[in-house]
Amino acid sequence: MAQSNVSGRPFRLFRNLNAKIAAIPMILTALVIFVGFSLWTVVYSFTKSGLLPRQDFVGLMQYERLWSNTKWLISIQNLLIFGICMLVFSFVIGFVLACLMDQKIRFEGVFRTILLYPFALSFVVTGVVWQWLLNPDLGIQSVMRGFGWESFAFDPLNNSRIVMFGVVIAALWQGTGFVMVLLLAGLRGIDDEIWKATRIDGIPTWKTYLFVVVPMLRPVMVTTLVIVTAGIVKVYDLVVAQTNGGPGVSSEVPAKYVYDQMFLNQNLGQGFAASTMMLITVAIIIIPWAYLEFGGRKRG
Amino acid sequence: MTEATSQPSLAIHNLQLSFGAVQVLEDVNMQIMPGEFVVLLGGSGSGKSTILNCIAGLLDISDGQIFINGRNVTWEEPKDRGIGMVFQSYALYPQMSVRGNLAFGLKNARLPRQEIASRIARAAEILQIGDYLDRKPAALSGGQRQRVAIGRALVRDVDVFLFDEPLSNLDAKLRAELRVEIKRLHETLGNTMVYVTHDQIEAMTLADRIALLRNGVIQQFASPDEIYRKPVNLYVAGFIGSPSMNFLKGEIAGDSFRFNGRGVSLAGYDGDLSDGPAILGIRPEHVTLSDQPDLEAQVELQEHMGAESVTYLRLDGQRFAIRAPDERRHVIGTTLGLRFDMTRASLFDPRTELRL
Amino acid sequence: MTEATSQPSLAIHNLQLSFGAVQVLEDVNMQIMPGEFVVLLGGSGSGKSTILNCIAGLLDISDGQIFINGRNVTWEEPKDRGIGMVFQSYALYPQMSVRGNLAFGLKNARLPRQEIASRIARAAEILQIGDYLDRKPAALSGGQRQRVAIGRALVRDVDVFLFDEPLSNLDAKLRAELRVEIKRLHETLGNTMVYVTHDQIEAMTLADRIALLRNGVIQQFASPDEIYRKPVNLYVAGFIGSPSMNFLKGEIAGDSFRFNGRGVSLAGYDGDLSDGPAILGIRPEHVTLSDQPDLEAQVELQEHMGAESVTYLRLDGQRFAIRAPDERRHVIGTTLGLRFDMTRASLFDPRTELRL
Amino acid sequence: MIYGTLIVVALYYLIPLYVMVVTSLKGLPEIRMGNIFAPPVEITFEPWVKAWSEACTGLNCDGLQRGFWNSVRITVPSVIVSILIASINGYALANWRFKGAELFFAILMIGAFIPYQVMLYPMVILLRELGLYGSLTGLVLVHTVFGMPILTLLFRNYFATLPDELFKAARVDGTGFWGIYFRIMLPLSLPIFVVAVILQVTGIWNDFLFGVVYTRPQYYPMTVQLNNIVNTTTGVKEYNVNMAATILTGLVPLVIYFVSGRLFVRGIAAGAVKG
Amino acid sequence: EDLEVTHWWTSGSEAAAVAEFAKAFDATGNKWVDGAIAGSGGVARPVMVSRITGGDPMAATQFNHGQQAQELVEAGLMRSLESVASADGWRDIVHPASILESCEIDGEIYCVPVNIHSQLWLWLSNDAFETAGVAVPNNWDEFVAAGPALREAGIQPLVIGRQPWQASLAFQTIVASVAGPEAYGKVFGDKDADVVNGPEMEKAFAALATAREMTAGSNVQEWNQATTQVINGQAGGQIMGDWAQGEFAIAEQVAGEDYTCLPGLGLADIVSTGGDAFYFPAIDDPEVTAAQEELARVMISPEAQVAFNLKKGSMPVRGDVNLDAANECMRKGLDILANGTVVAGIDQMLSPDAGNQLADLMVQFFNEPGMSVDDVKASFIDILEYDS
Ligand SMILES: Nc1ncnc2c1ncn2[C@@H]1O[C@H](COP(=O)(O)OP(=O)(O)OP(=O)(O)O)[C@@H](O)[C@H]1O
Ligand SMILES: Nc1ncnc2c1ncn2[C@@H]1O[C@H](COP(=O)(O)OP(=O)(O)OP(=O)(O)O)[C@@H](O)[C@H]1O
Ligand SMILES: [Mg+2]
Ligand SMILES: [Mg+2]
Repeated sequence: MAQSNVSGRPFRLFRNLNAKIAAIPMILTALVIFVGFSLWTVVYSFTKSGLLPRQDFVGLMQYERLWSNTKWLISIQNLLIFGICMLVFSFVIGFVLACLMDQKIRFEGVFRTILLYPFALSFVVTGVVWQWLLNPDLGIQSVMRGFGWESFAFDPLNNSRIVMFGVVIAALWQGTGFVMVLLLAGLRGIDDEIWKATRIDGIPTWKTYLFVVVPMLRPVMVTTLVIVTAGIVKVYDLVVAQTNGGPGVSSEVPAKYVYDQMFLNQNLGQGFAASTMMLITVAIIIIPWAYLEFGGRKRG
Repeated sequence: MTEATSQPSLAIHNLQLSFGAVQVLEDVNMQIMPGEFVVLLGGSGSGKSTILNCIAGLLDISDGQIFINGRNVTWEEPKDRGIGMVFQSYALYPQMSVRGNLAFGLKNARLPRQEIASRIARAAEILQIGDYLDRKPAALSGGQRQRVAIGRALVRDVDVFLFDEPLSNLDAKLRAELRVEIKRLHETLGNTMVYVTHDQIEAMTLADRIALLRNGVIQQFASPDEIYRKPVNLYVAGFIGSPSMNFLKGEIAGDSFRFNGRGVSLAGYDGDLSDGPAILGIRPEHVTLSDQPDLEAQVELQEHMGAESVTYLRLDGQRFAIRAPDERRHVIGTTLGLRFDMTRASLFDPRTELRL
Repeated sequence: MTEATSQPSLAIHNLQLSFGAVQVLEDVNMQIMPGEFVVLLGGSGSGKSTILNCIAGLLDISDGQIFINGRNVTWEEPKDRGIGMVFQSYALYPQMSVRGNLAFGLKNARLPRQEIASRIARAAEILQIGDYLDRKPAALSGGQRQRVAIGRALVRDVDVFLFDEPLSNLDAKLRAELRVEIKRLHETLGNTMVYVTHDQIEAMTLADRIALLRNGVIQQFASPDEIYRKPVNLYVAGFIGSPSMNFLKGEIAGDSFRFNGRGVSLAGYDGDLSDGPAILGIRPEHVTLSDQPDLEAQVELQEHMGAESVTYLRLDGQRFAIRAPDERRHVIGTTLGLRFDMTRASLFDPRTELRL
Repeated sequence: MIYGTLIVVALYYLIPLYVMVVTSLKGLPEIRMGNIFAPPVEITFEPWVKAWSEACTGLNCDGLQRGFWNSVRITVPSVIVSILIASINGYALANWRFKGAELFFAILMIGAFIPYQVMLYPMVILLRELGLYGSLTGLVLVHTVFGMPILTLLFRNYFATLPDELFKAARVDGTGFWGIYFRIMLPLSLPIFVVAVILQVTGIWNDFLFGVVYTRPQYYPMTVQLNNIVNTTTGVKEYNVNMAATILTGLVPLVIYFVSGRLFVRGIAAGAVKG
Repeated sequence: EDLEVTHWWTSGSEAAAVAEFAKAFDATGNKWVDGAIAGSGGVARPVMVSRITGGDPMAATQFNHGQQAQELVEAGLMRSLESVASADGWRDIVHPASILESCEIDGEIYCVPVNIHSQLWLWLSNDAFETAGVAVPNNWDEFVAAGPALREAGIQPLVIGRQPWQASLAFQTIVASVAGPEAYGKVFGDKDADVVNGPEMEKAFAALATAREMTAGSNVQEWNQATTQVINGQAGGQIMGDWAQGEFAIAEQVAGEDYTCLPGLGLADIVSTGGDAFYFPAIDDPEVTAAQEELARVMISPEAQVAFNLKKGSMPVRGDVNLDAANECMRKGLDILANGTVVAGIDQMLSPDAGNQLADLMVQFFNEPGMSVDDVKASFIDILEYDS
C-alpha cells in the first residue's frame, strides 16, 4: 500500500493512457491516411507522373491542363448539377416521405422496407437497372409507346443536355430511402408537446412541419447532409455503370475524371491534380463547418 | 352577464376514454365555474394529462360531452375551443424568438398586425418578459421560459387556461416562486384555469377546488381545505399531506377508539360513528406532546427544517410522524407522550376505505 | 482507533479547477470528520457536482490536494480512493440484474465469491431490496432504483459516500420518504457522507454541516442551524428558507433600525452594531401579527398548505412574506400589524453584504 | 391520400426490382422481342443456374459460387474489425476526451469526402511497405480505414447520448477503459451496432474496387465475377443471366435489410443521428 | 510450376481463345492459373499495376502493346524476354515487324505479341441496301451517296456506338482511308500539325462531318448493339474493327452474302496493326522465370497462334502459319497484311493519355451536332502537341 501513496502529479501523457492507446488506430488513420495521403497526392500533382508516381516536377503544368480540359469543366458542372439536384430532391422527397410515414400509418414496416431496400444494392446494380429502364427501346419510353402514347419521349440517357437528370433519378431511387429513415428518426425524437402546442395555436400541419419541425431537425439534417454530400462528391460507380460518362462526355463527374486520368490515360499527375482540386473544394466547404460543429462547443 | 356567471365555464359530462382495450378514464364529470382555479391532482398514470388533453381536443374521446362556456365543443378543433395550454416541457418553438413564439398562433389566425403587437405588449407587461422578447428560448432561464409558455396561452385571449405540470421541470426554489406568480396571475386575469400536477403543495396552495384522481376516477372534488380536513377515503387521506397522515388500525367502542389495548377519546370527532373496526387517521401536525398522553411512542429520527421539525416515532412497530412549529430536539430513543386533536382526525371503514 | 477519529475522514486543500479558461472552483478547503454528513448546497452551476467529481477522482484537478483518511489520493484512480458514489440518474447498469449491479465493482476488485455474496446480502438487508435482486433496473420503481444505487455504494465498504442529487429525479412525496431513509441509513452505518443538492429542505434535514456554494466559492460551512440563524452574508440568507427571508433596506441609528420613517427596536439582536446604512433580514416565520406593530402592511395573497399558511404582504412597494402555523385567513387588502422577533433577525452591511 | 401517395411511391421503388426478377426468369429470345415489364411467358430458371454455377470468368466457369465464399471470408472479418475499431474510437471520443481528439475527428470527417480513387495508389504503397499487400489482412485494413469516418461519427453520437453518469459509476466501480467499453458500453449499444453492421455489410459486400485491387485472385469477391459477367464488352449480352447474377450478388445485403430493417430504423433513432 | 496470368478476355470467343493458350501451356507440364478481370483497361489495369507495384505480381499479364507498360519496364518491374526472343529468332518470324517493335524498349524485347487486330473496316448490311433499292457500295463514297436512299427507306445509314473509343476508331479509319496511310503516319506518328492543316486531312475532316450526319438519329451505346443493327438490316453500315465478325458469325451470317466488309473503307488496301501482347513481371524465383519463358514460347508457337487466333477472330503475328479456315473477310485482311499497306496502330503511336483525349474529343464531336470541324481540328492539334 505504501507505493500507492503517490502525491506527485503524474505525467500528463500517461493519464488515461488506455484511451490514448485505443485511439491510435484513429490517429494513425487520420494522420497517415487522410492527411499523409492527401499531402502525397498534392505533392505528386506537381509532377508529370504517368503510370507510376515519379518525382519529375513540372510546376503547375497539370493544373493548367486540368483547367483547360473541357472534360474536367464538364465534370465540375455535372457535379454541381448532380449535387444540387440530389440535395434538394433527396431532402425534399425524403422529408415528405418521412412525414407521411410519421402519420401513424398501417404497414409502416412494409413501406419502410420498400423505400429502403435499394440502399442495400450497390451502385453498379442501380446503374445497370436504370440504364435499362431508361433505355428508349426497352424501357419506360417503349412501354408507354406500346400503350399507344406514340409521342411519349423520355430518353435522358441519350440526350447530353439532360443526361445528368437520368443519373439523378437512379441516385434518388437508391438514396432517398436512407434520407427518409434518418429524418424519420429525427421526427420521432420531437417532443409530443410541440405537436400539441401547434394544434392549440391552430397551426396547419404543413406549416408546423415547415416552420417548427424542420428547424428542430437541424442536428439530424447535419448528419444526413454529411452522409449525402460525402456520397455526392464520391459519385463514380453509378455514372460508370449507367452512362459511362456518355453520351459523349456529357455525364462525366470529377471522381471519374480522376480515375480515368490515373488508370485509363495513365497520367497520374493529372489525376492527382484533379484530386487536389477536389480536396481543396471539400476542405473549403467542410473545415469551417467542422470547426463550428465540433470545435466550437466543447462542453459537458 | 348574469347568465354567463350562472353557467359553468367548463363542463364535462360522462367523459370516457379508452386506448384500445384499456379504459383510462371512466365516467368523469366536472363543472367548473368561471374564474375558478381547479387542480387535477393524482399519482403518475392516474389520467390527469389525459383529461386535460380531452378538454383541449388533443385526444378524441370515446364517449361523453365537453362544454366550454355553454358551447358543446366535443368535436371541435383545439384552436376553436377558446382554450390556451401550457406544457411541462414548455414546448416553445426553439428557432423562433420569444416574440415569434407569442405571435405564431395569432399570425396564423390572420389577426391584424397592430392587434398582435398590442396583445404581445400586454402579455409581456403582465408576465414581465418585455426585456427578452427578441431572445430565443435557448437563451432563457427555466423560469423565463415558463413565463413565455404562459404568455403564449395568454395572447390567445381565451376563456380557459390549461396547465399540464407546468412547474415540474424546475427546481424547488423556482417552483415555489413561480407558484406564487401563477396564483397572482390568476387573480389578475380572473380566467378559469385547470391545472394538472402531482405535487400536493402546488395543489393545496393554488386550487380553489382540487379533483383528486386515481386510475381515471375522481376520488374527491372539493376545496383544498375540505380535502385536507375531510378526505373521503383512505387513499385521499394518505395522498394529501407531507409527511403523510398517520394511520392506526383499531376499533371504535362507544366514544373511544381502541388501539393496542388503550383507548383514545373520540370526543369532538366530526362524523357519524358506530362500533366496529376502524382506522384512525391523524396528521402529524395534529398531534401534540402532552403529559397526559393518549398514546406513547419512542423517538426514532428527527428532521429539522429551520422553521419547524418533524419527529419520527415508533409506535407499536410502525412509524408515526409528528410535526411541530418549533425546533425542540429530542434524544433518540426517549419516549414521548402524544395527544391527538380529535376534531381534526379522520376515521375510516377498513373495508370500504371510506371516511366514517 | 483513537487516531482515526482525530484525523479528518476527508480533507480538501486549496482545490482549484478550471475548464479551459473558465475557473470553476477557486481555492476550496474542507475538513470533514469521520461519520459527518456534509451537504454541498448551491444553485445550478455553482460547482457542487464538480467538487464531488474531484473528490471521486472523476475529474483531474488543476491544483490542490485531496486526502481521504489521511491518505493523499489526489492522483489516484476513483476505485482506489475508498469512496462510493450515488448519482442523480441512478446510473444503474441497465443490462445487469440488481445483483449484477451490486456485484460489478466487487468482481472488478477480484473479491472472493462468498465475500461478494455476503456483502450483497448485508446491503440487501439494510436497504430491503432482497426481494428483487434478480430483476433488471427497468423493472423497478424510482424509489427501488434509488436504493439499489445506494446499495452499489454500500457493498463497496467504503469510508466516504458521495451523493450527487440522488433524489432530484423523484416526485415530492417519494423524495420526502427517501430523505428519511437516507438519514436513517447514515445513522445506521455511521459513514462519512458528502451529499450534493440544490434543495434546501434536504440540506437542512440531512446535514450535520452544510457547505453553501456560489460560483465555486464556499460561502459558509456550518451546521444547518447556524446557517439558518446566522447566515454570513446576504446571499446565504436569501438562499436558505422558503419563502425567502424578507429584506428591508434602512439604517441603524442607535438601538433601532430605521426604515421608511419608522423605527424598529434592535433589542435582543445578536451581533455588533454601529450606526449606518444596513439591510434588515427577517424570516417569514419570525414575524408575528400584533396589535402593537413594528410595521404595517397590506395583504396581497395567501397560500394555504394545510398545516400552515404563508401570507404575502405589500410593504413599501415590495413583497413581504409571513408564515404562520395556522390557517387563519386574511381578506386581501386588509392591513396587518407586524412584529419582528429581533433575536432571530439578521442585519447586513449593504456594501460588503456581510452580516453585522 | 397518404396511402395513395405511399403506394405510388412504393411502386416506383419496386419497379426496378420487378424488372430484374422478371427478366432473370425469361429466356433470351423473349427479352429481345418483348417489353421489359411483361411477365415471362415461359419461366426458366436457367439464367439463375447459369449465374450461380456456370457463368465463366475467363477460364473458370463456376459462376458466382466461388466468389460467394470469398465475399463471406472478406466481409465477416472486415465488418467485425471495422466496427470494433470505429466503436472504440467513438467511445474514446465521447467519453474520454483528450487533447486533440476533436481535431483527429474533424480530419476523419473530412476524410469521409475524399474519393477512394485518390487513395488507391498511396494505399498500394502503404500496404506494400507493411507487407500486407495482397493478403486478406490488408483488405480488412482497407475496409476498416475507409469505413472509419462515418462509423466513428455514428458511434460517437450514440455514445454521447448514453448518460455520462453511467460511465462515472463504472469508473468508481473500478473498471478501466476496456472494462467500461466491453462490459458497460457494448451491451448497451445493440441498436447502433445493428446500424453499423448493416451499413458495413452492405458496403463491403458490394465493394468491387478494393476487393480486386488489394487482393490476389484467390480472394476475389463475388462482385468481381458479377463485374465479369455484366461487363463483358464483346459477345452477346445475356441480360437474363446478368439480372440473375445481380440479384444473387445483392441477395445478402437485401436479406439483411428485409430481416433487420426495423432494428436499423430503431438504431438510427436511438441516437445515431443526434448531432 | 503454377503461373497466374491476368487478362481481360472474358467474352465467349475470347475465353475460348485464351483456353487454347492455357491448354498448350498445361501440356508443357506447367499450370495456367487464370486471373480474368472483365471490363478492359479501365478496370483491369489498376489491378494489374497495383499488383505489380504492390510487390505481389502475377506471372504474366495482358497489355495492349504500345506505351502502356513502358513505365513499368523502365521501373525495372518487368523482365526482359530478349534472351528468349533472340534465341528463337522472333525478329525473323514476327510479321509485320512493327508489331514486335512495339515490344522493344532500349533494344530489348519485353513482351510477346499474340495477335493482330485490324481496326479499319466498314461493315455493311446487304439486306439494308436491298430494301433501300441501291446496290451494295464498294467504298465510302458510294456509301455516302447511298445515304439518302437508306434514310428514305427508314434505315439508319451509319451506326457508331456512343463510346469514346468507337468514335476515335471511326476517326482513325477515316484518316487512314480518306487522307491515306501516308498522312495517317505523319499525323499520328510524327504529330505533324502542318499535315493536319493540309488538304488531305481537309478531306478527312469533311468525311468525318459526313459520318456524323449519317449517324444522326442513332443512340446506340455498345458496339455489339450497333453490329446487331447491321445484322438486322436496321442500319446500313458500321465502322468497326475485325472483331465485329464474331457477331456476324454468331448470327450465322455469311460474308459476301449477308454482309460485306470493306477494309480501309474500300478506299485503300490497309490494315492497322493493333493487337494484344503479354508482359512478364520480374519475379525473383528461377522456377517461375523458367516457366515464364516456357509460356512466352508457347504463346508465339505456330500451333498456339493458329488455335488462338481462329477462336479470337484475329490474325496471327507470324506470317508462316496457315489459316485455311479463315472466311472471306479475314482472308482480305490476311492478303493486305501480306501485300498491302500496314499502318501502325494508334496505341503504338500515341500515349494512352493522348489516345483517350482524342477519344473524348471525337465522342464529343459525334454527340454535338453544333461542334464545328475547325474546333475539332484545333483541339486535335493541341492533343498532338501535348503528346510530342
Ligand atoms: N397513447 C396512449 N396509449 C395507451 N395508453 C396511454 C396512452 N397515453 C396514456 N396512456 C395511459 O393512460 C393512463 C393515464 O395517462 P396520463 O398521461 O393521463 O397520466 P398522468 O396522470 O398525466 O401521469 P403523469 O403524472 O405521469 O403525467 C396511463 O396508464 C397511461 O399508461
Ligand atoms: N466539462 C465542462 N467544461 C466546461 N465547463 C464545465 C464543465 N462541467 C461543468 N462546467 C461548468 O462548471 C460549473 C459548475 O458545474 P457543476 O456541474 O459543478 O454545477 P452544479 O453545481 O453541479 O450544478 P447543477 O445543480 O446544475 O448540477 C458550471 O458553470 C458549468 O457550466
Ligand atoms: Mg401527465
Ligand atoms: Mg450537478
